[in-house]
Amino acid sequence: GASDDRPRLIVSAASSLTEAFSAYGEGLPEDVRFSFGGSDELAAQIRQGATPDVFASASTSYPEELAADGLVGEPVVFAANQLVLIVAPGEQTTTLGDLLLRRDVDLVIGAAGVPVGDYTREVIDRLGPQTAANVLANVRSEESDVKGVVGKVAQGAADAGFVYATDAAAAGDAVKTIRLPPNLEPRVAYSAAVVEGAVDPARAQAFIDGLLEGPGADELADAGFLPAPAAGSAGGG
Amino acid sequence: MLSATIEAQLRELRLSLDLEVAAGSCLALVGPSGAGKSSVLRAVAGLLRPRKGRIECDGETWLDRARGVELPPERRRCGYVFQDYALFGHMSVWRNVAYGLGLARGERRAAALELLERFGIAALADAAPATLSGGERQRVALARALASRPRALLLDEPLAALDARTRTTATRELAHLLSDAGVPAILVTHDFAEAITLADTVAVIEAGRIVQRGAPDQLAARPASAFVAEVTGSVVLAGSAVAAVGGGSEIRLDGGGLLASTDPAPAPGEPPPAAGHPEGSPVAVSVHPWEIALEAADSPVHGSQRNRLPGTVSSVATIGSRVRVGVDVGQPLVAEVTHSSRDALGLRPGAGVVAVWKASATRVVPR
Amino acid sequence: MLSATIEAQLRELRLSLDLEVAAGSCLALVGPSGAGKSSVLRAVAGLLRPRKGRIECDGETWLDRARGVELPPERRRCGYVFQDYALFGHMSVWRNVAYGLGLARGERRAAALELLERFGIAALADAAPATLSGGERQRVALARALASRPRALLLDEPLAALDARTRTTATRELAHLLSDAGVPAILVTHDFAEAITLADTVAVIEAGRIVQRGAPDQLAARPASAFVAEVTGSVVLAGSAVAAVGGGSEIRLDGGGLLASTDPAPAPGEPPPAAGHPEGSPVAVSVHPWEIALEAADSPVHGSQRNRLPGTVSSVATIGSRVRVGVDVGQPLVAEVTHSSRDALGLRPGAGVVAVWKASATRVVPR
Amino acid sequence: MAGLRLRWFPLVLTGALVLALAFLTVPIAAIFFEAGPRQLIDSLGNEQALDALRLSLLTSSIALALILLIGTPAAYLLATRRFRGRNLVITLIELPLVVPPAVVGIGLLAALGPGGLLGGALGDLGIELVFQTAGVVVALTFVASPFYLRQAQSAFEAIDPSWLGASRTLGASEARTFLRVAIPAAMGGLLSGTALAWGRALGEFGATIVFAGSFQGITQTAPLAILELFSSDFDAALALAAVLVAVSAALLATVKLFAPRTDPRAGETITVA
Amino acid sequence: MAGLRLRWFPLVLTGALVLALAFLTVPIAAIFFEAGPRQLIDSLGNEQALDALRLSLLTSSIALALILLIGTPAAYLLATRRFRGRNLVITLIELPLVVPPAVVGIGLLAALGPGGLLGGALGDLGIELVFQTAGVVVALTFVASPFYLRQAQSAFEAIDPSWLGASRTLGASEARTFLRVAIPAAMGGLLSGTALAWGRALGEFGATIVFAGSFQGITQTAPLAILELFSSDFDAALALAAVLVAVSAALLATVKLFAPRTDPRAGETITVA
Ligand SMILES: Nc1ncnc2c1ncn2[C@@H]1O[C@H](COP(=O)(O)OP(=O)(O)OP(=O)(O)O)[C@@H](O)[C@H]1O
Ligand SMILES: Nc1ncnc2c1ncn2[C@@H]1O[C@H](COP(=O)(O)OP(=O)(O)OP(=O)(O)O)[C@@H](O)[C@H]1O
Ligand SMILES: [Mg+2]
Ligand SMILES: [Mg+2]
Repeated sequence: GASDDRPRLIVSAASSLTEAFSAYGEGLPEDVRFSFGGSDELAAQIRQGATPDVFASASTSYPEELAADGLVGEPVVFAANQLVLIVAPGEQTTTLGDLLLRRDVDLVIGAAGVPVGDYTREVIDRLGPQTAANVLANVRSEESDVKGVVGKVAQGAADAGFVYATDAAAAGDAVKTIRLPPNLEPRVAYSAAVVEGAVDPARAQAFIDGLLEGPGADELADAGFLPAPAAGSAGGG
Repeated sequence: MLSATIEAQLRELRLSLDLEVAAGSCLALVGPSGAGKSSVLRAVAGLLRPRKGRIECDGETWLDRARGVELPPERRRCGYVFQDYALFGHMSVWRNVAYGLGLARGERRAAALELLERFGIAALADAAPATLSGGERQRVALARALASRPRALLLDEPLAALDARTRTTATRELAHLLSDAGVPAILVTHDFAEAITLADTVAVIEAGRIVQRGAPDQLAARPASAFVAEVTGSVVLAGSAVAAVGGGSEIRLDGGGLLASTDPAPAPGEPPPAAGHPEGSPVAVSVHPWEIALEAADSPVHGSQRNRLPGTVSSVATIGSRVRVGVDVGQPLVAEVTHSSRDALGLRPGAGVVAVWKASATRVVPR
Repeated sequence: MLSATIEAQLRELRLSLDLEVAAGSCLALVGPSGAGKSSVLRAVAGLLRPRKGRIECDGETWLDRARGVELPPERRRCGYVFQDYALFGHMSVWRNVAYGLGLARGERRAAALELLERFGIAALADAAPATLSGGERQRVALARALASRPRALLLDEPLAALDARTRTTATRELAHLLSDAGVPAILVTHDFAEAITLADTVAVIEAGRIVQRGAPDQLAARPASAFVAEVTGSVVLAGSAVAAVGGGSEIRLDGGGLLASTDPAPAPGEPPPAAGHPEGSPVAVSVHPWEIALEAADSPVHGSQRNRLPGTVSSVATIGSRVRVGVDVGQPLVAEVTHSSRDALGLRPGAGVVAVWKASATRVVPR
Repeated sequence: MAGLRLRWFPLVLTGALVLALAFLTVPIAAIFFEAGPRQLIDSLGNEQALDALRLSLLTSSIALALILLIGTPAAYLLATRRFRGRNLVITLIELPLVVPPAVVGIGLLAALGPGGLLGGALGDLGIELVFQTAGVVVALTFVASPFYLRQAQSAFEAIDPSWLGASRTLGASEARTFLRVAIPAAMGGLLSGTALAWGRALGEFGATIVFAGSFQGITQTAPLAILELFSSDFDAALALAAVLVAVSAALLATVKLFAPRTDPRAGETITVA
Repeated sequence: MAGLRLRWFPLVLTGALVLALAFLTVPIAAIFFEAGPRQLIDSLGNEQALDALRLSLLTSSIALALILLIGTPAAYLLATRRFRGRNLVITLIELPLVVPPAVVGIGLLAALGPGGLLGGALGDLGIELVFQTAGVVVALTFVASPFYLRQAQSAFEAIDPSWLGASRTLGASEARTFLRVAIPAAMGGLLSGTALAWGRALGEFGATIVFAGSFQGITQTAPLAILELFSSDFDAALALAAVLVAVSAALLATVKLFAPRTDPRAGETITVA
């Protein structure tokens, strides 16, 4: 909405959180402003001196690195997600195995360093060296965030791509989702932290608390996020 | 022999004329700015496509819109000298001249130099056009136009860009050149004196039409319109004419004054008589400045000079052997007198004089 | 009274001159292209900053580089007519004229219309400059320059952009205007005839310097250089001079032929004698075309006409009462003769003639 | 035969133009084709799209105002004065035209960011740009100004110098000459520079995202919103793109209408050469 | 007093120029300042950066070749012929200048992508663009060509028409006139258009990422690599940005050197008005 007199809260959040956070923000008394982007990009902005109030990442590594450098406070893991394969709605092949074995599949993944790209590489590594090489040979583009991957597939430019389950759901009919078998699935954990220099750290902390329990948690669940695994034990690429 | 019939619509201007120039002779097109002079040249050269028309040169048809014939400019090969010379600024002088030569690489420079030699500017062969003076540029443009042995010469105000000093020499050289070239030539100018010097025939063109053509003397002696009279340097006065009793006509000048002419008043028909002009049809009177004598304001009437207009001297200019005196007689007028009459009459601006000339030197033309 | 001493370096050209014009009189600057004529006007108007100099008008100092005085153009208020008139294309005619009027909104149009009325172009008040003819534009430019009651008038070739037909009328009008204005005026032109008609004094400027100044008659009678002679319309021939036995000089022409003059040969000193030129110092000989008579090739020597050069007629042009005949005597030359001698001699291109004139009509000038 | 020899060159020219035109218009047409009127109208209900459009119009207008205010006199100086180093200045002003927008963003961070060269000084003055609407304005101004400066300079250079001289001798100071003669006379070029700069500002993406981030309602301009909507709501993205193109095109077209006719060869249709 | 009254306007002009210049150069200078010589040299050892630079040079060269080949005759036609709809054509050609690059990418996908308007036809011909180096070339050509077309058209328009007429009457066909007179005479403008277009192509990001994707060695051009390195290795990004700016600047400067002097007022230093 347009600017108003409510206190303002600025949140940098991973692209995959767009729908859930937007809905959460609507219901809050503050005037919440979001910047959605690749977690790596948002982290780099903070390194460059940007001071949003909250940083929410699709991995736990960026907040931890920033915390180590004193740029953000103690990170809190607040949600988990699943990685899935999406294909264009017209695609005939609908099982993971068939798709990954085909040679003529145009595959799009996230770039290395971007959380979704790192998770994707984790999955591919678990396929064994032979298949992994095959799959990597099919990669046509390494996108700088999840939106790029979804967009390419939804547009029919690519045949398939690895994204989060929540993004696949948000894209609706534009893509078809193929779930990964549990043994391949990476542990996708989201963590958030209050940024040093936040205008009102208490309000920022309250926003993060709401993600763990309350309206934020509800919106996350509605969007298909899984509850956070036991605090502190989350890893990630 | 070049003959052309051209009809074209140039924005507001309707160009419609025909002309004929024999090989070795030169036709001058004289007329005011915007009359369509350059357009005629462009049509002949093939740079402008007339709506209708026929152009023939030496028996070859260049254009015949009715039959769908239209040779492109490169196959007409007119030697065209543009008003600003249009030398290619990115080429040296010799390359400009060699541009139209269809020779092998090795021979081009030699051929170009030979031509430049003829024009006395071989030393400038490697200069850039931008560094040349106006007169030098004109010579390069002529050399270039002649290089490819043109079938006709088209010269668009070739002397206009020169300063008065260079112009005299250049005019003389151009006259030589035209008589040597032996091809039909059309010269555009808005200076009648230039036309006299260079051309055999002058065509006066006004608003896209030729209003009179003939030898320069003819035009000066018998202008067909006020415009032609003015172009040839005559004094032109506006008035209205009625037939005189003993033949000839009487003209009442617009600013006052009565003149007599041996010319008849314009035939009652065109322009329509009486009606709007109860006192006669509107005409212009033209007289050569050198036909006009000046007398002291109080001198008695004498001799055969029937036209006498009193007036005030507005300017006195001595040009060589002649003195040009501007006189305001209601309308402005110029008389050309001798040094001795200037001194005898004590002509100074403000002096009162009477301008005097013969009825037989008075031309009546429509206006 | 306007007086100026100007020294400026304009790229390659070094401008260095001084001039003085009384109120109500007009100084003509005549000279070839690039001589620095426009630059003088611009320096006076304040549009160009001379390296050194002093400009005063009516006792007010406009420029004094030594004392650090420099009035900006807007406080000098010269009425400047630019060569191409420089009418503001985005304003109507009346707004152009009103531009210099420091009046309140409501009065501007009325004041501009009044001025336009004086120039007979009130009907054009709302026209865009681009739609005007050359002559109309010139009048608007004059009206605009006069609108702000200028302290001096600067006219840069005000007639050059006009076609020959309009020019005659415009020249006459301009002459009137200059005498009415009552302020010092400087007129730039490269046409000597124009200078004669409009100016009291002519200064011939060449390569940034004034080479001669004086009344037009003086310049024509006693040119200080070959260039001035050529500008005034004289025939100029190149040769080298030695002192003659009985006074005066003898000139050997470059193309062959010997002439006599009552003028002395240039003083031995400048240019340095003998050395490079054992046969005399290089000079130019000038003679007015109307001093040259033509005789049949075989006519006997007679009378006092000591200079006789045989040659071939190259062109014959009848201009009004005179006939201009081009003759090739090794160098080109023009004689002005009467209709009757043309007919008597049967002058045609190619005919052999002898050009004849007096030693006393022969000027010797350095070249 | 002759007919054949004569016709191939005009055909080559026409072919080239048709090819160029098709190549440049089909992708833009495709956007409208795919967007469809329904989505266009729907997208006007999407709050994010509306916010972005509003912000784009606001920031680009401010940027344009700054550019006109500073750029016009700067361009006039470049056009009318000759000084040592003038060519260097012109090259420096043109340089941003060829610098990748993302690099511009990095440069702006390095110069004006909190850790940048001037960041400290700006911070002391209480000026914050990064992540602020003001930062968007800075980014837009940076990428758009060279477009205006170039056009304005050549428009001023095209003025007959004697017009300026005439104005001075008629009693106008240099400032009045600038306002009353130079600007109106150069209006066509100034307007077309304005349109180009505005269009460029409306389309700016890379510098903005790097320097100002992408905060809805604060720094998320229309191009940023398009890229964000691209995956989640492709139809909305397409519609927003179509609206943006239409606005840009309208700007260009309006300016073409207002610009005075200066084409010297207008109306000539029958020249052969 | 008088001195004061006279001096404020030049001061305003100078102030505006200094402000504009500082604003436009400081961010670019900051990149070099921050990058430092060490990182610059290191970055030349970074394989991803080198690949990206190589690909950028290759694709931009091909795009430029296409632009020159098609654009030159197209611009000549626009400059020398008057026809109905000419103004529309010119506006359509200028339009891509103001369309956001990401939108261009969407448009290219919608037009030439596998599911796009012409995608089927291209597929039948075996032409694949998306994710291919060829697609990068298409994107670069699209965004860069308007820059060249604009400049080329005005360069051709500036040629005195009588030069072209003179060439024809001297026996040259229209094609020869184009090659021997029009192109050399317009060389200055053509070169400057080339430099601008090349610079724009080197900096292109949005259309490339959307239409062709980003894959090292195939579609990842330098600007794409910069944005990717931006988050992972800021120093490398900075260094690559610096190299890219240097290359663009060198292009501009080279062209300035080669371009013939056509400034009619060059060397005039003493005009007051
Ligand atoms: N190719 C063209 N198409 C349409 N109109 C044209 C063309 N060329 C010239 N005109 C118009 O035709 C008219 C005559 O122009 P032209 O150049 O022939 O005049 P001119 O007699 O040579 O004048 P000037 O003495 O000024 O050179 C002008 O109004 C001009 O604008
Ligand atoms: N402001 C200036 N700075 C430097 N050089 C100049 C300036 N103005 C003119 N010049 C140069 O000074 C010389 C004289 O120019 P000027 O315009 O005064 O000549 P002119 O006598 O008026 O010639 P024309 O008859 O062609 O108008 C030319 O070489 C010109 O290039
Ligand atoms: Mg003409
Ligand atoms: Mg001049």
